[in-house]
Order: sequence, then structure tokens, then C-alpha cells
Amino acid sequence: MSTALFALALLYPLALTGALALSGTASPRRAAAARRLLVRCAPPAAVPFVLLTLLPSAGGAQPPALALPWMLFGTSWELDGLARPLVLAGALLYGAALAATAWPRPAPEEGAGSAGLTAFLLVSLVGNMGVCTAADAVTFYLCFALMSFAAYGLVVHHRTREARRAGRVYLVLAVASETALLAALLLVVSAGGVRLADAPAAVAGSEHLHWIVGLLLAGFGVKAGTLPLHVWLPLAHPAAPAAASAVLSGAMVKAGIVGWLRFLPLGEVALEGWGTALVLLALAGAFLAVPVGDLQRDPKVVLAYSTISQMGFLASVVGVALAVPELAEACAGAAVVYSVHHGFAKGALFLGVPVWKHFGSARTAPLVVVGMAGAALAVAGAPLSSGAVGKYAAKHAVEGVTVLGADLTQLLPLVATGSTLLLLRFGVLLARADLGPGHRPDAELWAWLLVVATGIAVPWSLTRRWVPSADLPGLELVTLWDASWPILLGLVIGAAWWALSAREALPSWAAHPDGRAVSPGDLVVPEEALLRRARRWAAGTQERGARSRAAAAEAARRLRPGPRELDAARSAVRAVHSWSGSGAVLLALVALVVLALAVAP
Amino acid sequence: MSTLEWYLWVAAALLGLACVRLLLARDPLVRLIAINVAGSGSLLVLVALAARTDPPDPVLHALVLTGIVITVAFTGVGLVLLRRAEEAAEAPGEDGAAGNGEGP
Amino acid sequence: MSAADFSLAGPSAVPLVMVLVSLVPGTLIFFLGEDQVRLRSALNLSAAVAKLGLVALLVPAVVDGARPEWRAPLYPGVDLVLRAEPLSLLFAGLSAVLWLLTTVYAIGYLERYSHRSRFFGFFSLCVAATVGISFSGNLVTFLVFFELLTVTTYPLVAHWGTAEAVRAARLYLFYTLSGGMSLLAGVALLTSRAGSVDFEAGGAGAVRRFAEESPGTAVVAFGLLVAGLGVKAALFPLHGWLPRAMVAPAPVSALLHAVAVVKAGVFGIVRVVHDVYGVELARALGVLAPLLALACVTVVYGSVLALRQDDLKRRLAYSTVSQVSYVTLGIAMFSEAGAAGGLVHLVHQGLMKITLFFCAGIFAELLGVKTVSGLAGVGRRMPLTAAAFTVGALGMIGLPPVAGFVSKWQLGQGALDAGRPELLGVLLLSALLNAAYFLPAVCALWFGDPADDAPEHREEAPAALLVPTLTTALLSVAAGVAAGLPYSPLWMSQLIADGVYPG
Amino acid sequence: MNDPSALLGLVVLGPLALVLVTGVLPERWLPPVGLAGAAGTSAAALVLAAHVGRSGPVGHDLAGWGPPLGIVLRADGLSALFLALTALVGAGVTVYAASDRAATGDHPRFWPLWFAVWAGLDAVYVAGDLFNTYVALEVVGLAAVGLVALGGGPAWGPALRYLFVAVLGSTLLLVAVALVYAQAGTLELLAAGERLASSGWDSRWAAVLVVVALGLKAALVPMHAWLPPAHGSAPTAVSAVLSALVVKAAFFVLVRMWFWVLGPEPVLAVVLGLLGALAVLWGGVLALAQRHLKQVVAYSTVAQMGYLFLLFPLTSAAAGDPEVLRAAWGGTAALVVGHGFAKASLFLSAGTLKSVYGTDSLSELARVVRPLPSVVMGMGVAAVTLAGLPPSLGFAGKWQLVVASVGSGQWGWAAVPIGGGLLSAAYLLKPLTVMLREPQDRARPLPESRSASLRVRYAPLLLALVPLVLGLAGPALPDLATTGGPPGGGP
Repeated sequence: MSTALFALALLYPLALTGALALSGTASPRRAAAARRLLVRCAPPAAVPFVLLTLLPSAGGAQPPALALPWMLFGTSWELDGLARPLVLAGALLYGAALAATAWPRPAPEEGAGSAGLTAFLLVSLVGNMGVCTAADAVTFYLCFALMSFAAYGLVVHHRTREARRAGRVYLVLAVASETALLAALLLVVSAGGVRLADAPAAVAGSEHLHWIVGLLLAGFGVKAGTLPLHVWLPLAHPAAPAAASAVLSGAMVKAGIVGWLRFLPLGEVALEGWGTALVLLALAGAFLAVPVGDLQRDPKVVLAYSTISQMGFLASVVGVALAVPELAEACAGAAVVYSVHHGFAKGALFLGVPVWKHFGSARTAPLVVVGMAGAALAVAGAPLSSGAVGKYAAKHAVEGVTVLGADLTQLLPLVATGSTLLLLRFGVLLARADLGPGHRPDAELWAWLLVVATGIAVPWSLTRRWVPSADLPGLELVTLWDASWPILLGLVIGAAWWALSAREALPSWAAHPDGRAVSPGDLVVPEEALLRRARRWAAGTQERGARSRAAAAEAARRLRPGPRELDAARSAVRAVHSWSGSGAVLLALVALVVLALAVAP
Repeated sequence: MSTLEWYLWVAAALLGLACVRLLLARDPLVRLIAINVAGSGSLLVLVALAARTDPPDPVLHALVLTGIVITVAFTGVGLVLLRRAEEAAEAPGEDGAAGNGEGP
Repeated sequence: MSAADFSLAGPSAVPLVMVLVSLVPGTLIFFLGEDQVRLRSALNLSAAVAKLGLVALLVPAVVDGARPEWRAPLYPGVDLVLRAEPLSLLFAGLSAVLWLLTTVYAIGYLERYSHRSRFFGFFSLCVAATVGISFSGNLVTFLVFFELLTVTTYPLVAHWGTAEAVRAARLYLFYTLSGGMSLLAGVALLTSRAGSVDFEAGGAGAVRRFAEESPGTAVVAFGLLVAGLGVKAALFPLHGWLPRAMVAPAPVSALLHAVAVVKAGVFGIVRVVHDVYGVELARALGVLAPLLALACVTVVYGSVLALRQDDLKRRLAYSTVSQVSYVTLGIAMFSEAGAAGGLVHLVHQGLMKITLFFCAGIFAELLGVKTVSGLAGVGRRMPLTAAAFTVGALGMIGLPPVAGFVSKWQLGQGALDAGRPELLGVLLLSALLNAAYFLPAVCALWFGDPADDAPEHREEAPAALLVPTLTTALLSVAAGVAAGLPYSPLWMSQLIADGVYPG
Repeated sequence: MNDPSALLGLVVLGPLALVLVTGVLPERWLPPVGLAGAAGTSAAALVLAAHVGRSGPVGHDLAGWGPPLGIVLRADGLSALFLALTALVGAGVTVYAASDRAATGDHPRFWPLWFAVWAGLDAVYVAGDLFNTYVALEVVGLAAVGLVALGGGPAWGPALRYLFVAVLGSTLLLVAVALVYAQAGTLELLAAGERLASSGWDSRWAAVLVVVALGLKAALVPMHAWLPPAHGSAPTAVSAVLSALVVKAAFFVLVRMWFWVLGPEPVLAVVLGLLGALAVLWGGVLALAQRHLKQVVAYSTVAQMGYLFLLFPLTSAAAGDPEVLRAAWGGTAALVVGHGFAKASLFLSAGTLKSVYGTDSLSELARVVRPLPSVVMGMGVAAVTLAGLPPSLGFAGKWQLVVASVGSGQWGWAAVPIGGGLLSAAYLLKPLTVMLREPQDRARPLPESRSASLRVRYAPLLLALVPLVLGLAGPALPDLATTGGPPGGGP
């Protein structure tokens, strides 16, 4: 029964996408009607995945799995402990995103465009869920590629110039990560890790261990937005439609973490060097994202930097697991819980941006404000929120680990402070944004509310039941205070900042940040300049090459016999062929032959 | 050196000189005459060879007769062609690409 | 022609029939009038379907070990041998399928043009030569059909008759004839020293004895053979003719790149390394390393040059130069998985590249778009053709689930099994370069904004052009997705590779 | 007719009778009678050749007179091969000549001269003794000069030059025959061969004479200058016959003298090989430089004849190894037959184009809008044989020569057929591309001055297809060429 459900879950969205594509061949009028119908029944695509995770798997029953031995090199999926929570969170988020784009009565201004958006969302749903549940390396790569290239469709959906530039940057990094991953997976498979279950052990034992770990960190680092490879995130999120960026930040970014948890030899071998490097990079990303994020003008870019910061937090946990094998089990559990929490909270915030624009002014305003505030507090890790669960599990997992002398458990809370600052900036920007005409409450609102509600309830329940290694924060005073002092610190700094800027004491770029000081995608700007100069240089060498070839051709033409030489040759030939000429040649030849014969024995 | 060898060397010299003259001559008429001289040179060789036995070998004499017949036939045809070739060379307008045999 | 002649084991006329199935209609078509379209198309299509049926009939029997063989004395001491083996069926199957589709495409493509009887006549002769090459049982038969392929493809390249086409055809003939010269010298050297060299799975015994006596001459012979084959296989220094031959009509480009010529060259290299010298002997003689180096250079060189071409067909041509050397790379890698990867890429590259050429033909013929930059916004006007092009392009880059991924994954594993991770580096570098010159085209196709004067309405290609294109695109995906099924290209290649690498 | 020896006589006397008949008949009757005669003669020759192929050489003393004075006729494998070639190509050319008056120089005397050449050729191939060979060769020479002269004004000069070459050749041959007779005491081929071999006579000087005499008639390179103008300006049917058949008679006599009578001479063999290689190169380069189609084809004859002379160095280096000898003889036989058919077809195609479009200059032919497809196809197929591409006889010959040279350890000679193939492809490609290319300036298309009948348009194609099919005939040709092989030098 579970295999059939699994097959249905994977096939239904793909069938819908196929139908959407083929509907294009019908006559325009019928095609539009068919497309509207298909888009209508897109959101339920997430339901089978949710049901799959809720199947009673008590009593060691075989976890739901699907194997197709005839496809590619034998593809197989399996919903194991690690995948279950992530699939649930991802499926709910995708469901909400699809509902937000598909069901609202007055189709938003994109009109026909929503079919393309829905199709790409469906494909990335399959890809994302496939990545989480893949049971062997080839399937993992297949789903990862599917998800990455579908995401490109989401990023360039609006076809504006910025969208196309964001798409280009995203594509370059995605292709680079695909290539690095392919190399890593090939090395893993050749070391014997075809099935993911025994991949970490195979990697630990392989003689290319350092090559594999390096490639994995780079390949998945692009997706997880760790420091040098994060540049696509702040460009992609503003360009993509809100629902798409919710899914991008909420679910797709987590694929990087899943990849690390699946393939890295956590708990098999202690990799001091790699672990520490990852932790340092992650923390640097987490802390540097805050100032850059605060200087932006577009709320979605601020959220993007908040994602980079949160993913930094997650990456540090994985880094610890890499460095200290004993803590691997706990860190993995904590990473999963934190991913689930971040998925819901960040998804709610991203979906909230258009919701605030459409429903911020009408009767539903207070509901939206409360929802957004709740999600923001969750991201910051306020007590009793899903954030608290995630942060507590993470802090508890990395107990007693020091990096470069600083105790990790002291550093992590500061990330919460940074998030608070970012979210304050986000709140201010939203407040200042002008609101559109009030809409009557429709699917977009209910979808957002669904995400906010599940965001609060689901992390608590699934941590207790599905992730045994992570433990829940109790209600004692000390844990409450641990969760809340970073937020208070953030508020104090925010207030001080606000006061100073009100009295013009700060320099103008700090007081009224407008995104010009550090443009979104920070490192990418110098990289693009470098690329343009390289392309100009290449064009230069090509043009110089063409000029030198033309000169060579000119010289060759002069060398070739001109008409004068040809006539001389022709008359020479005529002379040799004349009667007396050929006679003379014959006589000479006969003389030679006679001489040779006379001499020869 | 017996008279037989003497005649053989004379015949060979005659044949050789006639051939050289034939090959190097530019004027076709000179070549035609050279052919006849070469022909007679070759026939003298045959006669000399025949004379080695007494009575002289009839087969070689038959060869000599045939040689004479062929040389005369060719000389006749050659003269007719020579005349026609000169007429053709004088008559303008012929696209005498091959000219009088001097073409490449 | 008694019934016994058609038995599937031992001496039988089946391989000869395979060659005649396209030779006879080819010669008949020459004498058809220009306007007898229906008769000519019927003749052509029935021959193509018959050949496909025969291959389908032969595959199960041959896989179970049957080796039908037809032998006739050719030159003193040498026989004309046609034998059906898994390797020959792999190549003959590919050319049979693609011949049928290219014929349908050509009928639609050349509808308004003249000289069609001449075109289809030579086209069928070409495929007859290709099948002859795939079924050849010894080196001399291979040489005869290899040169026959040169002769029959020349008029196709010069088909348009423009000054440029004729010049390209002359360059093509100059390259392939000098290749033929080198091949003739090599084959003559081997045959005169090692007797008539029949192909045997692990390498011909006679050649092994000859190589033990005089390894130097054996290496010279190998060099001559590979140089001769390298011209058609477009190995690095000998590939100059391929981009220039892009002047030919689209079905001919499809034929040159995917179905016959380039494949014949690489097939020859596979035969020489696997069935004449045998892999162990080739390695012992130390000839595999230079071949491997040459293949690597060609793989990267082809991709780099493809990056700099704006003309679509020239970019595809350089991409072929690079992709075909994947096969040589796989063969020269000295690992079973690598050999299987090389062989399966022979089929996959054929399927994907012919899709791309069909699309290029449609773009050029109906929209007049000949350059990559001109592709902007074409996706909206021709969604199906653009979809086919995308499938082909993604396959070329090696993204699952299209067939290209399967061969790249297999080659990667082969490289690691052979303990040569740097080969994996070459493969991935080429994949990156492929992405660099294919993805912009695909992105421009779908997300580019069309030139302002371009019309907006949809205009799909006529069925005769569209159906073959979509079929080959679907085949490329099917060959990838269903790679695990028995009788799939991957399955056959692994079977062949297992035969070559004992144990 | 079942008695093969009677065939020997018929093969020579048949055409001779036809010479008289066609000399007398009024012009209207000539083509049909010519056709019937050609059919009869070629049938006789083919039956004889088949008989020799089956049951070895056939000998016959004409009218019962014994060797010293009587005429001995003898046909072994080699002569059967040349007889068959002459029969088939002769028949093809006769069909072409009967259907197009222009091809015969528009002159009734074409037929008697043509049958005289045919009779002479057959006589050369079946002559059993030296003197008959000499006389037959002279008949061929004289008739051929006459045929060339049929070409009208521009042909008389080259005809005269051809005459001088023929006479010089015959004089030197006569002396050589006399020397051989003086030493051997008999003119009969086989007997003379044995006696010379046994007497240990130093045959070098006689060999030089024979080589120069027959080199002149076979247009071996330094002595080739007469051929292109003669074959170029002669009428279509005549140049086809001259290039395909007459030139080969001289080669046949040289092979007879070299292997059957004088015995191989190693130093001279190498010289012949080198001259052959030079012929392939020089003929090829000059063919590339020509601007008229018939001149290209004529120089191609000079080039292709070069290949045949490789037989001498290869057989003398073979040192009795049967494998190499068989390959050398088989290769030469294939090239002789292949070249015969292909060259005749090419000349007929060139003739058809000249009669239809009035010119054979390549620059003019480029202005033809739609060249006759069958003629262009014929030229293409002939080019395949001449360039030695499979499956033609040309390739079979090239393959066997290469195997012979590699087998006998003399790799150098292999370069000639291999390189020559490429060179011939180059000069044959030039006229083909002119035909294949769409005319640039459609404003001045070249009109078809005369329409060509069906036979004229398809004869070249049929002739060109024969060597293509024969290429796959397997060992039939080498076996025929080596039945009754030469005493020492044969396999």
C-alpha cells in the first residue's frame, strides 16, 4: 500500500506538468481553459506526501519505499527517519505555496504565467521530496538535478532584466554544484557507497576521502548558501514570485543539509580540519549576513540574508558533527529539527509579504500582524515558539564544544540577536511599504494561515515523536531565559539604532539604507566585473588571432605562383613534350640505362 | 674482325645514327627520311645475321622482306599525313589546338 | 536461396540480406524520375522498415550466442565476410532506426528542392555501406565498406551544388581519401603479415603472434589504422572537415554526425582495439596511452571551439567532434565499465545529436534562424521543436534522466575503476563546457525575449519534420530512463564489454 | 565451332573478313553490319576465353603448317584475359559508334580501320611466335594511325607524330626479334624461351631494345608525349579504343617478351618500376593542369598505364614466393581490365558531352544548366574505378599490388598505388565538380546543340558499371591471368 502511495505521490505532479506542457498544443482558447483546470488541481499534489509521512510506522514495520530496478541504474526511494520530518514540512510548505498561486479567485496580474509557475513548482516538489527520500546515489543525483533546474524556471519567472541576471548567476552556480556533486557521487559509488545507507562508511574508508568531503562541502554548500557560494540567494529571492521564494528558502535550501547528512562520514571518522573550517565559514556567514541585510531596501532581500544567517547556524551544527563524531547523532537530530522549524517560519514570512500587501489594510489586518509577528518571533527563537525547539536542540547537541577558544554554546545565541535585528528591519520596511487595495480573504490568506498554524504546532509534536535524539526544552525558568535574552539584546540594539538615526547622528548611508551601499548579492558584483573583463580579453585574443590568420593567408597568397610563373611552367612543359624535346629525354634515358646495365653484374 | 662483324657494326652504327637524327629532328620531312635510313640500317643487321650460315638463313631474309614492306607502307601514309598537316596548319580558323604535333 | 540459408547459426545469408535491403532500393531509386515522389518514398520507407524488422529479429538470436555468417572469396587469400555480432547489431540497430527517421525527415525537408532521386539514392547506398561496416567480419571487408561510405557521402555533402558546398565536399573527400590511404596501408601490412584478420572477441590470435615477433611493425600498423579511422572519427588533428561539412542539408548533417560517417570511424577504432589487437595486447604494445591522450585532447578541444561558434550548426559540429571522442576515451581507458560507457555513448550520442540537428534544420528551414543568438524567444513560436532541442541539449550536458547522463556516469565509473581519476576530471571539464555552450541556447530559446519584428503566433513545423524530431527526443529520454531494461543500449554495451574483458 | 582451335583462327580472320566487307559496302549498311560483325567477333573471343579459363591454354598450327614456317596460334590465360577485354570494350564502343555518326569522325572508313585494329589486336594476343606478334603489332599501329587521322584537320599533326613513334618502335622491335632468332634459332615463343634460358645468353641488350620499342608504343613516361594530342583530337570512339585497348597491346607484347622469351632482368625491372611511378605522378599532375575534358582523360591514360609497369619490379623481387607472384599478377590483371572499361566509358562520356554541348572545355561546360544525369553518373562511376575505390576492380588491383609489395618486403612500391589513387581522385574530381556545381551565372546557359539518343547516353554508364561489379568477382580474374603462366616468372 505504501509503495502505491509513494508512486502516486511522485507520479501525480509529473503527470500534471506533462498535461500542462501538452495543453499548449491545443488551440489557444481550449488551451487556456485546460490550463486553468489543471492549475486548479495542482495544490493537492502535496497531499500524498503528507499522508505518506503520517502512515503508522510503529512496531518496526518496513518504512514506505519504492524501487524501480529498470530505471537508469536502478532507482529507489525510502522514507527513513531522517527524511520523514523534512518531507512533512516540505510537503506542507509546497502545498501552501501551490495553493497561494493556484486558487485565489482573481488571478493575480501574471494571468497565464501562473501555469508555468505551477508547472515548475510541481517539478521542484517532486525533485525536493525525491532528494529527501532517495535511497541510492543515482536517484539522489537525478532528483537533485531535477530540483535545481526547476528552480531556475522559478527564478526567471517574471522575465525582467534582474530576474534574468539572477537566473544566470543561479544557473552558473547550480551547474558548478551539479558537476562537483557528480564527481563526489562517482567517488562515493566507486568506494562502494551505492546505497545511501552505507555511503558514510564507504566514504570514511575510501582513499579519496578528502577529495570527496571537499567536493561534497562545495557542491551542497552552493545549495545551503554557505559563505562564498551564497551570492545567488539575495539575487534569486526578490526576482522570484513570493510563493517560489518561500519554497526556495523553506525547502530547497534544506536539500544541501540533507546531502551533507546523507553523504558526509558523520560519526565514522573525526575530520578536525574540515569540521572546524565549515564551522568558521558558517559562523562568518551567519554574522556577516546581518549588517549587509540591514542595509537593504527590499524586504525580500532582508529575508534572504536572514536565511543565509540561519543556514549558517545550521551549517555550524553540521560542522560540529563532522569534527566530533560522538556528537554526530545529536547534531543530526538537531539539524533536522531546526530545518523543519526554519522551513515553516521562513516560508510563513515569505508568503506573508504579498499577504500583508493584499490584506494588510482590510479587516484582516490584525490577524496578519499577529501571524507575521509570531513567525518572526519563531525565527528569532523566542521561547514557546518552534524556534525555541530548534535552538534548544542545537545548543544542547553542541554542549561543551569550543572552536578557536570560544565556547560554541555562547556564540550560537548571538545569531538569534542578529536575526532579531534583521527581522526588525524587515518589520520597518513592511510597515513603510504602501499597501495595495484590500482583497476579500481568499486562498492566499488561508494558505498563509495554514503555514503559520502548522509552523507553531508541527515542530513540537514531530520532535517528540520522530526525532528521539533531540530533546524538547522544558518550561523551567532557566531555559526560558536562555531563549529570550538574545532577543532582548537585539531589541535594545534596534531601539538604540532607531534613536540615533532619528537624531541624524548616523552617517546617511547607515541612517536611511537604500541598498546602494552594499548591493544585494555582495560578492557577485566584483565577480561579474571580473567575468566581463575576461570576456573582453578573450574577444581581444580571438580578434588578434583572426588578424594574424588573415595576415598569414595574405602572405601565402603572395607565395602562390602568379600568372607569370604559370606561363613559364606551361611553356617548359610544352618544350619537354615537343618531339625533339621528348626525343632528347629518351636518348638521355637510354644512355643511362645502357651505362647501368654495362656496370651491373 | 671478320667481314660479318664489320657489317654488323656498320649496320648498328647506321641504325643508331638514324634513330638519333629521327628523335632530334624538328622538321617532319627530315624525320620521314630518317625513318627510311633507320629501316635500312635494321635490315642490314638482319642480312648480316643471315649471312653467318652458308647458304644464308631464309627466315631472316623473310623478315627483311616484311621489314621493307612495312617501312614502305608507313612512309606512304606518312607523306600523305605530312601534306594534310601542312594544309591544316596553313588554313586559318582551324582550332589547331594540337597544331602540328607540337602541342603539349 | 534455400530455407537453410536463412538459419540464424553458422553460414547463412541473413547478414548479406541486411546489406542488400538498403543497397537494392538505393540503386533502383537512381532510375526513378524526379516527380515519382510516392513510389520513391514507398520504396525508401519499406526498405527502412524491413531493415528495422530484420535487426529486431536478429537481436535475441545473436544475444543467445548465434553468429550467422556469410562468406565469399574476394581477393586471393582474403574473403568478404559478413557476420552478425552484438557489437554489429548495436551499430546496425542505431543506423536502422535513424535511417527510417531521417528518411521521413528528408522527404519533408527536400519537398521543394530538386535532385531528390539522386539524394535518396546515395542516402540508401550510404546506409548500405554503414550496415556493411557494422556487419563486416574481417579487416578487408571493413576497409571495402569504409571506402564505399566515403564515395557515397561525397555527393550528399555537395548536394546543394553551391560553390561553398562543392568546396566543402572536396575538402571532405581529400580528408577521407587520405584517411583511406593510411587505412589501406595498415590493413595491407597486417593482412600480408598476419593473414586475413578475422575479428575475434578478445583480439585475433594471428595478430597476437605477429605482434610478438615484430612489435615495432605491429605498432606502426596500429598507428596507420587509427590514423585512417581517426579522420572519420574526427580525432583532434584530423577533424577539420567536420565543421566545414555543415554546408550540407540538415538530413545529411544528421547522417554525417549521428548515423553513419563519424560513427563508422569510431566503430572502426572499437573494432581495431577490441577485436583485432585485443585490449591486453594494445596495452602491452603501449598504444593505448597515446590514443587516450588524443581522445582527451579532442574532448576538450571540441568543446572549447564549440563555445566560440555563433553559427548553430558549426557549434553542433564541434560538439560532435568532442562527444565522439568520449567513445574513444571509453575504449582506451582499459576498464570494462569504461568500455561499456564508450559503446553506449556511441548510441546515445547518435540519438541526441540527431535530435539537435533535426531541430537546427527546422529552425533554419522555417524561421531562417541559423545562429544561436537568433534563437531568442523561439520557444514560444515552436514549443515542441524547442522542447526536443532542450531534451537533446540537456542530454548532451549529461543531466539525468536523458541518455547522456547514463553514458557519462558509466564512463565516470570506468575512469575510477581504471584508477585514473584525472580522466573523470576531463569528462567533467567537458561537461562544464557543454553546459557553457548549450544552456545559453536553451535559456534564450525559452526565456529570451524575441526580436521585436519577429511574429508572435505559433507555427509548428509540418508533421514530416516534427514527428521524427520528437521521436528521437523521446528515444533519447527512453534510452536514459529505461537503461536497466534488457536489450536496452546500456544492457547490450555491458554485454559486449563483458565479452571483451575476460573474467 | 565446338573445336576451340578453330576459334583461334576465327578470332583473327573474322574481323579481317569484316575489314573487306565494310570496305566495300555503301555507307548506309555500315552501322548494322558493323554491329553484327562486332557481336560475332566478341562472342567468339568470349567463348575462347571461357574455354581457356576452364581447361588451360589452347594451341593450333594454322592450316597445318609446322612451326619453322607455319603460323602458330596459341591462347593462354593472359591472352584469354586481353581477348575478353577487347571483345567487351570493343562491342561497347561499336554500339556507341553505330548510334552516333559524330563519334566515328563522320567518315565511313572508320569501320574497316576499326575492324583492322580489332583483327590486329586479336592476332597479337593469340600469336604463338615472335614474327607474327611483330606483324600483328604493325597492323594495329598502321590502322590506329589511320583512325586518329579520321579526326580531321586538328588530328593530322598528332597522327603523323603517332606514325613516327610507331615506326621507330617497329624498327627496334624487328632488330630485337632478329637478335632473339639469331641466338635461339626459332621464332616460336615457348621454344625460344627455353632455348635462351638454357643457353645462358646475355639477353640484356635485346631487353633494352624491346623495352624502348614497346615503351614507345605503350606511352611509358618519357615516351608518352605523342598520346595526349593523338587521343585528345581523335574522334570519340577512336580515342576510347586507343586508350582502352591499343596501348595495352604493346604492354601485352612487352610482358610476353619479358617473361616468356628473355627472362626477367632485375636492373631493368627496377628502371621500369621507377618509370611507372614517374608516369603515375607526371600524368596525374598534368591531368590536373588540363583545361579540356578529353585532355584530362588522355593524361589519365598515361598515369594509369604507369601502375601496370609495377608488375616487373614486383615479380623480380618476389624471388619465387607464390603468394606475392599471385598478388602481383592478379593486381595487374585487375588494373588492366578495370582501366580498359573505365577509360572507354570516360572517353565516351566526354564524347557525348562534346557532341551534345559542342565543347569539352571545362570552363564552358560549367555553364551547362542541367547536365545529362546518366552521363554524369557514368563519369562518377568510372572515376570510382580509376581512383581505385572499392568495390571496383581498381581497388582490387590496388589492394593486391600493395599486398604484393608489402609481402615482398619492398614497401616503396606500395606508395605508388596508394598515392596514385589520391592523385587520380583529384584530377577526376575537377570535371565532376564542374558537372555537379549549379551554374553561377544562369544568364548565359549553354544550350544543348544536339539531342543524344538513349544508347549514347547510357552506354558510358553501362561500361563503367562492369568493373564495379567485376570488383566483387573474387579470385576469377587472378586465376584466369595466371593459367598457363610464364615458365620461371609465373606462380
